[in-house]
Amino acid sequence: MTRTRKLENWILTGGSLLAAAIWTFPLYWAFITSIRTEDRVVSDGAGVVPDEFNLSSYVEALFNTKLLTWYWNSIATSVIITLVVLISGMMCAYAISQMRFPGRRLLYGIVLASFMVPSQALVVTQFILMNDMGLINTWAGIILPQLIVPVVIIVYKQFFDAVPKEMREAVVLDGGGDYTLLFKIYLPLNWGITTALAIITFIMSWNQFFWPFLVVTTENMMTIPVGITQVNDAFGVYYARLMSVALLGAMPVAIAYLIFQKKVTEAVMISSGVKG
Amino acid sequence: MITNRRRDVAVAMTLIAPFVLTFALVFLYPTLRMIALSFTDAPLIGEGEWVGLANFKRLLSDRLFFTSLKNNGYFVLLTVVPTTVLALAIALTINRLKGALQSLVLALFFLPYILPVSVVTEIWMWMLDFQFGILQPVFEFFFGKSIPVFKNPYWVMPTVAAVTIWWTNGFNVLLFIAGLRNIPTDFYEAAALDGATRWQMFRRVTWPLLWPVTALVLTLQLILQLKIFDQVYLMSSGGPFNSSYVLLLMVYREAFQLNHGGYASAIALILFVVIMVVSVLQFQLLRARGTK
Amino acid sequence: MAVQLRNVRKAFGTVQVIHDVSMDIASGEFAVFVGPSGCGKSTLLRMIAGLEDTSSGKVSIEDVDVTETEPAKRGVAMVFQSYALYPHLSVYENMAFSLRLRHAPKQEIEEKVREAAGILRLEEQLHKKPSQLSGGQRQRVAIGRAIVRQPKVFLFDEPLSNLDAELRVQMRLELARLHKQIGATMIYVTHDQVEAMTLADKIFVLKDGVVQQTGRPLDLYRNPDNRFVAGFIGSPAMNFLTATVTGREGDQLALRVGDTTFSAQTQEPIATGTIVTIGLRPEHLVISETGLPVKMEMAEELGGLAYLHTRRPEGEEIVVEWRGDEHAVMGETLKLTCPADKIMVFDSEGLRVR
Amino acid sequence: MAVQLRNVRKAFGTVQVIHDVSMDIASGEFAVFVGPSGCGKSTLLRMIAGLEDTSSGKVSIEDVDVTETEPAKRGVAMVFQSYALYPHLSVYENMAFSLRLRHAPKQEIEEKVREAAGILRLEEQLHKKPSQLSGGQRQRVAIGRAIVRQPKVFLFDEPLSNLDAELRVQMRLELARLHKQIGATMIYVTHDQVEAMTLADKIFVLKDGVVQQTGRPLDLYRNPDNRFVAGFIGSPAMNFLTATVTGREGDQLALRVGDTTFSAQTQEPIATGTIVTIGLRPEHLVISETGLPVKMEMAEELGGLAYLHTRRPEGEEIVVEWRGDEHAVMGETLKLTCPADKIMVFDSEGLRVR
Amino acid sequence: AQEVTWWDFLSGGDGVRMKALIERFNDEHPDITISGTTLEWGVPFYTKVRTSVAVGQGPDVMTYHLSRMPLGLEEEVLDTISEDDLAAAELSKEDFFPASIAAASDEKGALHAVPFDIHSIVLYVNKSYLEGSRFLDGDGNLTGIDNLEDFEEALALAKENGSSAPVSYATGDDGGTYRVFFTLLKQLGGELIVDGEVLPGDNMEKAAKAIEVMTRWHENGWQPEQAEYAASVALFTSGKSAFHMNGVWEVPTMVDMETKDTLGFDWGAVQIPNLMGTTATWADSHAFAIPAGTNMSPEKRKAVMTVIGWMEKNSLAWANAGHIPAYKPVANSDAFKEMEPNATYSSLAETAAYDPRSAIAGVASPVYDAAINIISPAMHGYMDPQQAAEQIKSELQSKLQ
Ligand SMILES: Nc1ncnc2c1ncn2[C@@H]1O[C@H](COP(=O)(O)OP(=O)(O)OP(=O)(O)O)[C@@H](O)[C@H]1O
Ligand SMILES: Nc1ncnc2c1ncn2[C@@H]1O[C@H](COP(=O)(O)OP(=O)(O)OP(=O)(O)O)[C@@H](O)[C@H]1O
Ligand SMILES: [Mg+2]
Ligand SMILES: [Mg+2]
Repeated sequence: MTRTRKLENWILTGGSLLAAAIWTFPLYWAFITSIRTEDRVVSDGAGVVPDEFNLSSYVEALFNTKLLTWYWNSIATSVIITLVVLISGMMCAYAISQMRFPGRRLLYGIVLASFMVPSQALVVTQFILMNDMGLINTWAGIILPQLIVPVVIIVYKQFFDAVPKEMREAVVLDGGGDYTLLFKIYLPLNWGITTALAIITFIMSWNQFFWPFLVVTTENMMTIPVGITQVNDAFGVYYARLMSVALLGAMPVAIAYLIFQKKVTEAVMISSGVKG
Repeated sequence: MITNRRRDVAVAMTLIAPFVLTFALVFLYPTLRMIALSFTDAPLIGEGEWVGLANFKRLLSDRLFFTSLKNNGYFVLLTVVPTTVLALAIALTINRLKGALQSLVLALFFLPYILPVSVVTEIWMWMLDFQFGILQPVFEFFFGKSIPVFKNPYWVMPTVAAVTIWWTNGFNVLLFIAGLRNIPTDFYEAAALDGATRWQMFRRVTWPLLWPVTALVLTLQLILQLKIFDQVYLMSSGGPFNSSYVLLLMVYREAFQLNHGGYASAIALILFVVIMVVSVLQFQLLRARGTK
Repeated sequence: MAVQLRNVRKAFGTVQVIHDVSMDIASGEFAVFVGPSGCGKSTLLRMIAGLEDTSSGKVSIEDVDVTETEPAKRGVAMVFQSYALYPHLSVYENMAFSLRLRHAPKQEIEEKVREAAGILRLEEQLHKKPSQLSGGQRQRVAIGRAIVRQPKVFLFDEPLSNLDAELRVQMRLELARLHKQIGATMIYVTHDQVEAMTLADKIFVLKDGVVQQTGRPLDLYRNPDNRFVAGFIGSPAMNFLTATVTGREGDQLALRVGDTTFSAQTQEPIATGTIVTIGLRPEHLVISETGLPVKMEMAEELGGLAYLHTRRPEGEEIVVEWRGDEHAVMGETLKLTCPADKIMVFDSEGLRVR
Repeated sequence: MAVQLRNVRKAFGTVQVIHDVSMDIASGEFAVFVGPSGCGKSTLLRMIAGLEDTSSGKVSIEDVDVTETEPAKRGVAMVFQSYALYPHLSVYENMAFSLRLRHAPKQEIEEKVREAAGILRLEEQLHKKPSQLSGGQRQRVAIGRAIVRQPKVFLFDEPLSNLDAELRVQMRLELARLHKQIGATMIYVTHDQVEAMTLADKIFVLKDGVVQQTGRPLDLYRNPDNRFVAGFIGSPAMNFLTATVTGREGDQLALRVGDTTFSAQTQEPIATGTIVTIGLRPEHLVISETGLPVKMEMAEELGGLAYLHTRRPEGEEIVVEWRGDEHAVMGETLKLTCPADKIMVFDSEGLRVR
Repeated sequence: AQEVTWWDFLSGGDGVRMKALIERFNDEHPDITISGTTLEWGVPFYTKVRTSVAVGQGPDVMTYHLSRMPLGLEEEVLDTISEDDLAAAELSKEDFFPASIAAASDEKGALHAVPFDIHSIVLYVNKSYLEGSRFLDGDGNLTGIDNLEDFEEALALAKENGSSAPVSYATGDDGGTYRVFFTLLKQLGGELIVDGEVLPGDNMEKAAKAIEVMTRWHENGWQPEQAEYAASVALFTSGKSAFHMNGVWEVPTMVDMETKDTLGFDWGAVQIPNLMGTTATWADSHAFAIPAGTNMSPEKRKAVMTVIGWMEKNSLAWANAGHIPAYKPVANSDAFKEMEPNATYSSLAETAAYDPRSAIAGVASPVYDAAINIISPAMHGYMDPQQAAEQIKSELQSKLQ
């Protein structure tokens, strides 16, 4: 390698590290703010170098708000959404991909079209519907409208399509039916894509703001993203507390991401169809 | 295959039932109801009178509606192409890094994407706070004075756009990286043997081969950014003097603050149609360019 | 009869793929369907398995009409070209799969799998996943999966085509041994005539959904019924030249190709002046002082043996087998002759003139 | 010398992949690098192209040291195994690519592309996209892209390995013709020894990053320097047996394999009692009344020719070429002999004892 | 046991004290449990109330601003509170200041909320900037601010003494801007709405004048630019402001910091001085209300009223948060009269200026929207005061139809 190319590499590496550092600076700053006392936060000369390590605002956030309840709501609804979306999506995709029944093309057409339909535009009537069903302020109310994730069906279908026909025929020759095929063969064969879709669906529903914000009115039913905006339970100056609530809210998924980074990266790529 | 056709269809029905039923309940029915509601003067909850096209006529004279429509367009302009270009640039840089360093840099750029929107807005409102925001000295350096970005009609949309880009850009970076990884190194080696410069490699090899991914990113972004609500609601609530009002915010206000279910549905219907039309159009357009 | 087809036809939509095929495969026989790609071999096999409906005709297995029977109930087992191993299951579970579906007792499953593994020398691999196996081992697992079901008929659809050349030879050997060992009826599909020749008790040569000829391997090589079979069987393929009948002397038919005269041994009467096609196998061509002039183009070297690719001035390519030391180089002209009893004559329809 | 390597080495990290390779390739020569997968052929080729740095040593092209020269300035053109055709460009644009980069005048581009297309018979395809072409046509476009650049040296990295067998033979012919026609220096990488034998003026046999032997194709077949080359060149591969030297009589070395005695023609002195390996090519083995006893396992039928797969009771497999009519059937015992001048002897290091 | 669902919008010092009260109540009443939810103050709170009441998902009891009563009545989100209800809480209308009862009733005199407090804005002072000037008397109390000129002189002085924002209030916030504007308007003798007409007659000039004053403060660099609520407080507590105009509810913040010794300066809180000619200060009341359409059982309703009654009787603790209790027995008690700094500004009760009684006024109403959308931009220089006043008039007038 020539010297200029080496130098270039150094500049590139240094440059991208710097850019990444700048990119993540807001998170760093939020963290620094959160471990300061409120007075320190707004005093002159509170620079970017951490000079205090004070967890009082975290203690406040954890015990003076309903953060723990919101965690529970977020986890429960996200997990249920993920499970239901995956299972129903998988079943539907299997039928579209592997079976012949009247309306199959139409169904897939609808799935493809609903990919483009803005569900946010439906909030008003979805809200009315949830009210008619008495589901305001319930998990079911939070969950139901989030159950339509067409991309899950589209991706599953693509992957099921790619399973060799012989796999199916082998099972048929062995005397297995469609449920055997789906749950004993197609599903285990596509564990990778299932985890990928699960990760994406989970992140999506965990971060959902608009709908839970509408359908939940009581503090006890709020999810994390809604809870942290609805309640500024602090007085006077509350920046440190605000940042600690925000960081605590972001923590679970952020930690999960940092641990399963490769998997998440792959999941995004797969579910957007850029990589199969 | 020799099988029992009728039984097969029955099995298929049980398989599609969960999705189809949910779809009908929370998607199809609300859509139809939205259309029906848009011709009435119903409140959010309760019955209304049939008013024909009155809601739509009213829209035509509602200044806020046109402001919002314009702002939606402005926001799309501010986000879609910039985020695509930025993501591409970042992806190209990251793609040249190796091993652990690559994962690290990628992780840092992707991290904001997994944050809930409210966390993002809380952090940025603090970053940009007029009195204590860490970024105000930067504004002072460049513009000679601090700027209350959420209170200034010229700054508010670009700021919301910038925060949005910061938040969602990691996703696009990933797509571009996946796209770049799909380009065999052979192409670059062949081009190197042919004497291509860096720029020529990008212009003549990378860019055309990346076009499908670029089209995908543009389409996804367009659909996504037309649906802007969360960031605007949380950061500027549509102000100052409505200079960041957007359609979905208007839907929300009419339905949930002012109790105008019918009028809100009319606006939602317009938004619905706009997004469908724009995304289908763009899809066709981009595909056409791709195959050319 | 283990398998019997009677006037079987198959159409996909309006496209007739199998035309009125009847065949008999005896119990214990190793039957091979061979033919070019797309000729309908797989379709035929899949019809026997029940994976494809028959448009008309009758399929019987062990003298029971199974035309309308579900695949699982026909008592056939199939080994796919892609193996179709379940990648998420261990070798053991792959083999046990069909028994589990039938809720066979644990004891029985264990026994049968172990037995099959013994036959296929897979005892050591039972706990592994297919991805940890070599190509040949995977192939054996696929066969093992068939064996445990103790089917009346084994069906193979190009089971070796995914293997590399060396392994293919080895697996052929294994298949032949397996057939000897378990003595079951096997139907084997391939488009590789070497495989067919090597394995078959009986070959069915197919073309465009029609059986061209049936017989023992070397019979087909020596005594093909038509130009298609002659060209298909034998490697490298037979060279074909257009010739004019110039006369007959006893069983020696005189033929002219360009300016060169050949004589071929035939009994059937044929008029002087008829345009026929003659077939000359590369291994029967001799380079001599006189004969058909051709120009050397390239030698395909195998070491002790070379195939010389030559071309007539008229443009037809002729391949000549060469054994010996130095051969002609590119551009040189050679003269070719062939013994009369090795020349085959085909009429304008491609039918053999014997 | 068109291409000259002097003491070239290459390491990826700590792994030494190319060990001290020196080679000379004359102008206009068709040189082939052959060797098993992973032996470093591609790496060597890429070092000549400049796509890979050399860890040490010197690469010269037409007597100019290019070790530090950028790929584009070396005057070489490369045809990749994957073809690396730009899918978004038409055939014409693919071929014109390098000229456009150099901002060549339109006129010149047009001329050169048309000329190359003429040579490769691609005139009809110029407006098509690569995805609309057949495998062979794609291959030709890849070559066309090299031709328009009029390079000093053409580099090919397994250009035919993506094609099916039939097309491969045909494309080999085309390559040979092309080499004749444009007379340029070509370096060709393959792991297929038949391809190497067929195309090369000069073969370099590589193993683990070391050149094993260099020479004309048939020289390597007849006179391999070591066991590796002997086993690698020739198809089917040479049979190897362990033998004990039992004595010598003039240039006849007496050897014992099991209970059978062979005699081999060698000059070099070798002590009685030494354990050696002898190599017997399938085409040189003769079935006779006496000789090495082996059991018949399977015959690989080619029609006029069959390879008999046999096995010694000790377990070693021996392949015998058979030409003639009926051959032995499975299970029969055969006795094999071999003419003394065809037996090759290798010492314990695998080096040839001549 | 009855569970009473409780919503409030009380944050800051208010929130802490209310939580303490709720806890105390729960401790003292084994048969009733208050389960509280705190929602974001202002528009979000009232939006949620409106939506939840519409879908029958409202709380059993909630805090409500009396300024918003007409709007609340128009939205039909408030249940009436009968005499029987009051009796159940052991309260009667006579226990409250008549003005607040009037504010909590509809046109026909039916009660829709139980007043809890009166709160207004006050002027917080950082004395360190005024030391040695004529604005501090011998006891260190603020003095000598009798008109606008005096006040502006004090601001200039503070600026000179290094205060970066001599008078801080939430200039970028609807509430902060509105309260100061309304105070100034009232001090000018102006009215916002008279008989369904917005800024009639010379009220328009007065509004323009009020905005002009605020604009001048901005132009002279005396008030912070676009300060969010928290920032405006932080400016004062971190010692950057000499004066701070904010609600009494921030008193506990100062008290707490003073006790913890983190404030770093001497502070005081006084009634907003008479700057424009008339003594007047914006004021509002917190009250308890029961959402419409809850269909609660009599037992539940009794429990709810018990909660309200208890809260009233224990409102001395609430006064701790700086408010003046609306419940006379507490307001007139000695304990309250001695409470500091409340005593310093308790005189304002007489001069309190409530929002006009109109469906477009009150917290989270079009009037507040006008503050953030018109007044705040105007004082930051996006339009001139006259224009702004005109726009307020036209904007609000159209909402009234
Ligand atoms: N499901 C189908 N629908 C329509 N045509 C089909 C279908 N399956 C096969 N065919 C057609 O039937 C003909 C025979 O196909 P078949 O697969 O039996 O060929 P094959 O002899 O097995 O070829 P190969 O050697 O390539 O496997 C082909 O022309 C094929 O295109
Ligand atoms: N970029 C690289 N980094 C590390 N090792 C490499 C790299 N490229 C090649 N190698 C190693 O160098 C050795 C030679 O590789 P090379 O590609 O030259 O083999 P080859 O002879 O071309 O094999 P094949 O016939 O499979 O193409 C292999 O062991 C390979 O694993
Ligand atoms: Mg087939
Ligand atoms: Mg290679």
